[in-house]
Amino acid sequence: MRNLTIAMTGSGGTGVVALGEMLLRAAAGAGYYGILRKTFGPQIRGGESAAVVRLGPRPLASFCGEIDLLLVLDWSHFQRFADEIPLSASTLIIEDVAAGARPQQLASELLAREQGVQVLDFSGLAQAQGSAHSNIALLGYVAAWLGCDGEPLQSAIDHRLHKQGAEVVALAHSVARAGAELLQQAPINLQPPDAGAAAESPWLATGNQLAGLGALEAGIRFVAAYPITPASDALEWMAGRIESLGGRLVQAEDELAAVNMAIGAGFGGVPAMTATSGPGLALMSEAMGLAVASETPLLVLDVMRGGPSTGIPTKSEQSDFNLAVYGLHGDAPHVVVAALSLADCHYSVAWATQLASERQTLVLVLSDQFLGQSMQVLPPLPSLPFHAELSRASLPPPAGADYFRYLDTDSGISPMALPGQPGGEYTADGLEHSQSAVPSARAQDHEQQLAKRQRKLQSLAASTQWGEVSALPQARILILCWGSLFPVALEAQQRLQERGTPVTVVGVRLLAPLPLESLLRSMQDMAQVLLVEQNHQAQFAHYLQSQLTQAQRAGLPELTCYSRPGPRLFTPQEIMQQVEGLPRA
Amino acid sequence: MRNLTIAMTGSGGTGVVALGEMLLRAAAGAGYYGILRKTFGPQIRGGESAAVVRLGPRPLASFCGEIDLLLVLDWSHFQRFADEIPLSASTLIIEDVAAGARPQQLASELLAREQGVQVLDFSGLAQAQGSAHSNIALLGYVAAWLGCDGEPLQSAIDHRLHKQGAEVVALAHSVARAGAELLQQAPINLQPPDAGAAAESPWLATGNQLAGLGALEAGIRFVAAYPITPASDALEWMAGRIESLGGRLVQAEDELAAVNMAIGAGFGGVPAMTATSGPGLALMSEAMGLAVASETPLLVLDVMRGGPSTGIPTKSEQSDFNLAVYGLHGDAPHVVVAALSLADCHYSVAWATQLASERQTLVLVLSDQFLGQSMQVLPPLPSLPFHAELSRASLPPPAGADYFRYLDTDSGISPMALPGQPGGEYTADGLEHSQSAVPSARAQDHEQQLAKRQRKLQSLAASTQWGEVSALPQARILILCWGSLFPVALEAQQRLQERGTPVTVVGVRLLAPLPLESLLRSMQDMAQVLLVEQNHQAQFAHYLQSQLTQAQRAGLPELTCYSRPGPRLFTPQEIMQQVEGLPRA
Amino acid sequence: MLKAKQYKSGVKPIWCPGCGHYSVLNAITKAFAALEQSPEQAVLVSGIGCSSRLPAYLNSYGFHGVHGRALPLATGLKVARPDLNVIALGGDGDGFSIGGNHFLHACRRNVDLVYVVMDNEVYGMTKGQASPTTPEHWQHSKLTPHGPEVRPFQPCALALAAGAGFIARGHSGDPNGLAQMLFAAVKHPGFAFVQVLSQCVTFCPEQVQWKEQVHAESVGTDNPAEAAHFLHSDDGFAKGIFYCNPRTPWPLPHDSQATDLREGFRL
Amino acid sequence: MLKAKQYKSGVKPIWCPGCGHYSVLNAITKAFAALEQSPEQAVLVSGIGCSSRLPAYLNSYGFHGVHGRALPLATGLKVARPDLNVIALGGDGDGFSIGGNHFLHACRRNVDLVYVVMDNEVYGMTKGQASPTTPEHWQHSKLTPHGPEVRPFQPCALALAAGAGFIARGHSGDPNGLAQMLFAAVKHPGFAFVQVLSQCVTFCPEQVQWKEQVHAESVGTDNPAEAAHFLHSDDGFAKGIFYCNPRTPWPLPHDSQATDLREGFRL
Ligand SMILES: Cc1ncc(C[n+]2csc(CCOP(=O)(O)OP(=O)(O)O)c2C)c(N)n1
Ligand SMILES: Cc1ncc(C[n+]2csc(CCOP(=O)(O)OP(=O)(O)O)c2C)c(N)n1
Ligand code: SF4
Ligand code: SF4
Ligand SMILES: [Mg+2]
Ligand SMILES: [Mg+2]
Repeated sequence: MRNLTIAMTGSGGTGVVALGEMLLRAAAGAGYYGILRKTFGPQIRGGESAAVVRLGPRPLASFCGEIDLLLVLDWSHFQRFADEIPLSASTLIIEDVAAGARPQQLASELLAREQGVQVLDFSGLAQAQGSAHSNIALLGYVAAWLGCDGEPLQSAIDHRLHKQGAEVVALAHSVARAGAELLQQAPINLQPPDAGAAAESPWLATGNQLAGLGALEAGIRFVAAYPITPASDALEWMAGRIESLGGRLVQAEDELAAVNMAIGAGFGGVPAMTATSGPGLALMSEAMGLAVASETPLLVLDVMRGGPSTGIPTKSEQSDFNLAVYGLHGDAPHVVVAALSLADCHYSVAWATQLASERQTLVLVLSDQFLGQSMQVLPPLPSLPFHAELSRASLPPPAGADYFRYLDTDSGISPMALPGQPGGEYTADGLEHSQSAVPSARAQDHEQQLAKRQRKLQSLAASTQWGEVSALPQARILILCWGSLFPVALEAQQRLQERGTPVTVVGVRLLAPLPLESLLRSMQDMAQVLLVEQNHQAQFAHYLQSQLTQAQRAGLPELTCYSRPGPRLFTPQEIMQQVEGLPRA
Repeated sequence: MRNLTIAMTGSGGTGVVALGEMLLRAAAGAGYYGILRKTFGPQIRGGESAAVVRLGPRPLASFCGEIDLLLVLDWSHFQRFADEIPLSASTLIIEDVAAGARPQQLASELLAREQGVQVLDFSGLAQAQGSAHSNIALLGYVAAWLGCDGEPLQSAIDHRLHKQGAEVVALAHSVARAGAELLQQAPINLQPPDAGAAAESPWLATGNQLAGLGALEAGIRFVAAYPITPASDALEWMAGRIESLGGRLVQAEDELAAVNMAIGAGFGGVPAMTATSGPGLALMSEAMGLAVASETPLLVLDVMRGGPSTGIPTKSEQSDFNLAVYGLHGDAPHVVVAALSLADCHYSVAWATQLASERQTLVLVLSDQFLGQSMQVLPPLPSLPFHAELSRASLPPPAGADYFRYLDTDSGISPMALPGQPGGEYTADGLEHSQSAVPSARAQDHEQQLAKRQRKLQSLAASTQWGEVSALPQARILILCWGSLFPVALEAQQRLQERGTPVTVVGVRLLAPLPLESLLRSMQDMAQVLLVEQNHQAQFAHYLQSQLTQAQRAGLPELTCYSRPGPRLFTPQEIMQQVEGLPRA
Repeated sequence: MLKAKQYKSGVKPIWCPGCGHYSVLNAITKAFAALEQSPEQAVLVSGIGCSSRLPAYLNSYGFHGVHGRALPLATGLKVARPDLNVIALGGDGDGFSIGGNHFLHACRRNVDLVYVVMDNEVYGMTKGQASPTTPEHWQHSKLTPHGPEVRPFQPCALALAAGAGFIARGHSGDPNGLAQMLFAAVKHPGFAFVQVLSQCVTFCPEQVQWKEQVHAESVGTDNPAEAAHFLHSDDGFAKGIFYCNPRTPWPLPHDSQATDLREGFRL
Repeated sequence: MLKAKQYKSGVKPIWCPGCGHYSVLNAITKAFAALEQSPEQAVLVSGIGCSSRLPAYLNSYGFHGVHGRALPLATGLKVARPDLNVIALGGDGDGFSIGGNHFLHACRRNVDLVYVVMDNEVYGMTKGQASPTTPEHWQHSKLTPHGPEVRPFQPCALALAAGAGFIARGHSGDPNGLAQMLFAAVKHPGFAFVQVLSQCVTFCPEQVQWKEQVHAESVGTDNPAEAAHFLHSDDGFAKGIFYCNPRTPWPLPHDSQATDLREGFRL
């Protein structure tokens, strides 16, 4: 059950990110599970970059705080990643001879460490074959150590380089082989992680891709969006596929256009979405209110990054919670869902796609840069039972002259006619309206429609999809989290159990309407509840408190909140530390 | 101490709104205080309209639920105002002969009522003089009853009609006189309200105008905005005056431009603002985050209307609270202030103007259609000690090469250089940055700047301007409200006291950061706290709860929340009813 | 086959008596009758403004969206549902002020839509502020007491520079002519822009004079340079189809085989 | 008097080696030297994009705003602080896609600003998506695998139709010529638009060919119809000041006596 984390740093052109990707793929081919994170400086090209790969015998959905092995192709700018690649005394460091001067602050520390620094001539190996790619030599070397330098490594290289032609590929193979051979002379003083029996044909995917998959599989056939980091690659993945399903993706002139286009398509009965990040989401606020008021299905995926304003575009944070839950004008109830892992991007987005159609309203899905852009080896995902069209089709057809688009039904859901359907003609409206869709400023109509729009979401709070519970029988401590912290909390749970502290972990998928009963149930027998989230203001924690009555709150165990912003990823260790620091834990 | 409420209805062209305005002005000239509300249908011209005037011997800042006198020039569409003009058995009705058929639903009820319906020939009176303006005849009639048909009425007519030339004015005078004379033959079976000794030279103003006054007096010298109901008239008032102060107003192409223009001016050191309503505020969300992150002073006035989406543009509601407090992406602390009365539009906006400059951030002021567009007779407002430039000037000047724009000071406020100042050159940025304003993605810089931006607002929670407290010694019930419900709650307080139920009323002016200590202090000795607000989701009530720790909450009296949406105005009566319905009250 | 009147919904317009928008409504119903349009296959999409209230007065489907966004709403609908006849409409404020960017990009993108702007050179709905087409020295708004002091927008010239393939101007005083123009616009493949001079009698009573000022022009051309020349010397009162140069509407069809969405994830 | 280099801030640009934006930076410093610009009196205002990072590299005041809003930010600043030399700048995505509406209205409003668009026909910062000026069949973005299939924007023609009084095009391969153009743009009273062809070597390496394609033109005219004619037959690679027709910049001065703000409230 040994996992291991390998970090790679270099500056632009040294190809550490390519190294990370090929390494993960090769390892996966040899039965490893794993996860890869890439991190860049602000430069588009030529700047610093790093990759972190974690490998082990079971699916890995998070990173831990430890770096076991650091591979250095270039030391310059290493300090920029100091926060993200925390070295410890036991980190083994392997550097290329050409890596340049070690960073000042590190130099003395490095000499005094338990594990030394191993200097090897990867660039020389590459050069000897006429290649400038020391990263490939290093790849071969590490792959050999992992035992995946045969077919798995070859096909990882092929996959990455085949577009550059047979010669490039052949050269890479031979440079990699040279690297692999080096292992015999210069063994790595560290036991490789355990390889497992990976699934029949494991998948390699990013959360953004899986979000795209969830959307398309659940029936999204129209996408309009404006590029923004870190949402663009979800869009790019869909762009290459949606037309084969008979759908269309439009690159809009801005986010205002994108979201309104999606609303237009949704009105036409075609399940539609947009994807964006914080600044774009802010721009969509007005139109999201239109989807709510006009009761038009709309799916919005927000891949969160550091805020406020332009903030830290390439790093992860959970700080758009407030905007997502509260950021519309007027009383505008809508649904907010958070993806709980890379794989859950698939599930959450597919569910959300169905919900938008079924409830005829705005459904927002929160993902983040970590989920969206990390790449994971995972067992093939099951097909899901979520379908936007099906749920739409189950609505009663309009009944001719008596058709009331905004009929005040018990469920709050009214029959929605689609253009082309004779007898259903109506004008959707963001103005307050009567049941028959005629604009109205009357108190009675306003109150009726407000109540109806709220009511149609309430039953959702009881849906079984509300969240994930990982319960341990003796647990008296609950770790409550949402979104991408869930896998981190799960790992903390496992480690705590190893230390004899059983905790239960709940990851909330449905943020609004809040599944209060389920949450109260999960809290009721606990001595302590620890809320963790990745933002500065403890946004979810405040929201949770806002939803509790005085009586409910009085009946609860003590709530402790541990919240801090990005860009540093959350680690299981810091959650464990919080658990261990709880008053009576 | 008798107040009296007079409602007037007609359809377009009958001039009820003009009637209301002239009546209020004439009454003010005779020593009355009063308040006027106008209400329209969706038509721009020719539709239904109504005006409600309340008069009495003391300043009146709210309406009550009772209509004492209904003046009808035209019955058609009366039903559209049924919610807003609730007739009771004791309402006296006076109608013009030409008012047309009484509404079906009302007809039988009207006949069976205590007070009859008095039918008079105002149109005939006007026609006899060759005028089509029955409203002027009615004006003279009512003015005579109020005892203001002499000079006060004449100057009210002059004020309204002088632009139309001497002939029109003269005719109006004589039609009004004929109306006044009618009173002798047809007295009004109702005692007029008491007139008081109004202030030396009372003011007649709308809340929007007073907001404009507060802004300009506190130093706003740049306005950029896009027209929207019900904010436009605040802008129009300023447009006619700002240039005489050396400032400028720009009508922007949209709200995105407007808010960014204001940020540009604020960066230049010129106190700047924009004004809008819900849909426009939603569009400003992204740029408001820029003001927060770049620490640029920005004042945004939101005159709230019914939501969500286009909603009910001409009616009042307090439903933009969530958007105002939470509607930015990322962790984006800012200030939110709510005006507590028409007069307080002056105070709150002036204070907010200073705060924006002093704290170098976004300050949002919430007003609403009721405050903004009602017109009140009030004692002249004092000059206020709030000045945007002064507070800006008190900052230390930049210190040459060592100048750090975003210096992490104790107060959280950093010295802000202005373009033109040598040695202060820096680039303001919405990207996260170091103290020296260089973009940075480092955790350390992010945490430092997030904390600093939060810290610089915290001390505000203790400011004496946080709210208004109207305490009664024996009160064991607290009515807690914000914004335009404060005057209504004050009237409820007065009436409850008359009935032997003393209550204390707190109106919260500073919504964010929430003045929690002051609020807890005001709640501590109470048996019951009633929160009232005008929206569907009880937005403020949830927010308050979100800000309380478990311990604070446990120590509090029971909180009951009474929240309902517009468009109906809140009345003292309904608040009283809630108070009387409280569990142990 | 329906008569023009049968395309009305029965909802009473909120417009002021004499407002030009009534004629536009009539012209649309006439064009629909001529097109033998089935009501359920047409969708009228608008923003916010007096003009933007129009969809509710028709018997078709409609979407009364938010201010300035009629075109993206219509674009999304048409791309997703190419079987529908989608007509976007609104006012000069909606289309050229807050909606200006979408106007440019819709002209360029060339989706098969008709876009009707009822240009009254003013914001009617919000009580008479200047719009982008308001004359430079019009001083009747308190918001701009000296007038906008900015040159009015040239919607047709801009549409041409932005790439629109059909550009026309009508007048509400001539609903029959306008109906014919709308007929042609609907038939035109790709984006068709129709500016309609539609008076606001309440805030710009001087616009009743327009009926004396408009003059029909038969300048229809498919040459952009000619059209540009004409539109740059235009007095703003020419009536007619100025430019008509059809190209294949967007989105273009692509051959694409069925894909296994999950394929690429397998090692 | 400062030398060109002395206008740099010392912050190291994040740009890729070979990016055209370096030359634009140099051209600005050269123009500043020629203008004897005091650094504290100039403000560079930008949106978001590789190009929009430029202000931080200069020794002047700067504002790196949000995506697409450089022009309103600059407009507010200039109207409030007419004493400053305000230069707005950014990329083709920032200026013509999300910022398109502000571009139109800035041309029309004619505030005394310079607006420099570093046009590389791509979104550099977000890794190579199509922008409004991207060629119709450029298929190098995964977001538009068949290419945008939409005709590229004509920024100069649009600026003219929108009412800009100064319209020029430069090339990053000619920083001296560009510096002269910028000098003239700053001197021009009112809004001055300068499109700069500035290659993105990373996502459009083909743009290094631009240096062979550009050709200087001396078409400077103050006649809009002539300019329109030229710009409608332009191949996109002409270099020069195409149109220069100064008019009084906005806001116009008005006589206004001091007012008692409180006056109107008294009965
Ligand atoms: C986001 C937003 N901003 C402003 C408004 C206010 N508003 C409503 S209609 C309108 C202008 C309408 O003018 P136009 O489009 O010319 O239509 P007209 O009324 O003249 O027919 C404005 C500014 C709004 N509803 N939403
Ligand atoms: C509201 C918003 N939407 C999208 C983005 C993402 N974004 C950043 S820069 C950019 C495009 C930049 O392209 P361009 O202006 O041409 O500049 P270049 O990088 O090519 O110099 C985009 C789409 C953003 N930052 N904000
Ligand atoms: S205000 Fe003008 S545009 Fe609006 S309905 Fe009246 S006349 Fe028509
Ligand atoms: S990505 Fe392109 S535009 Fe951006 S810095 Fe690199 S070369 Fe320049
Ligand atoms: Mg208009
Ligand atoms: Mg670009």
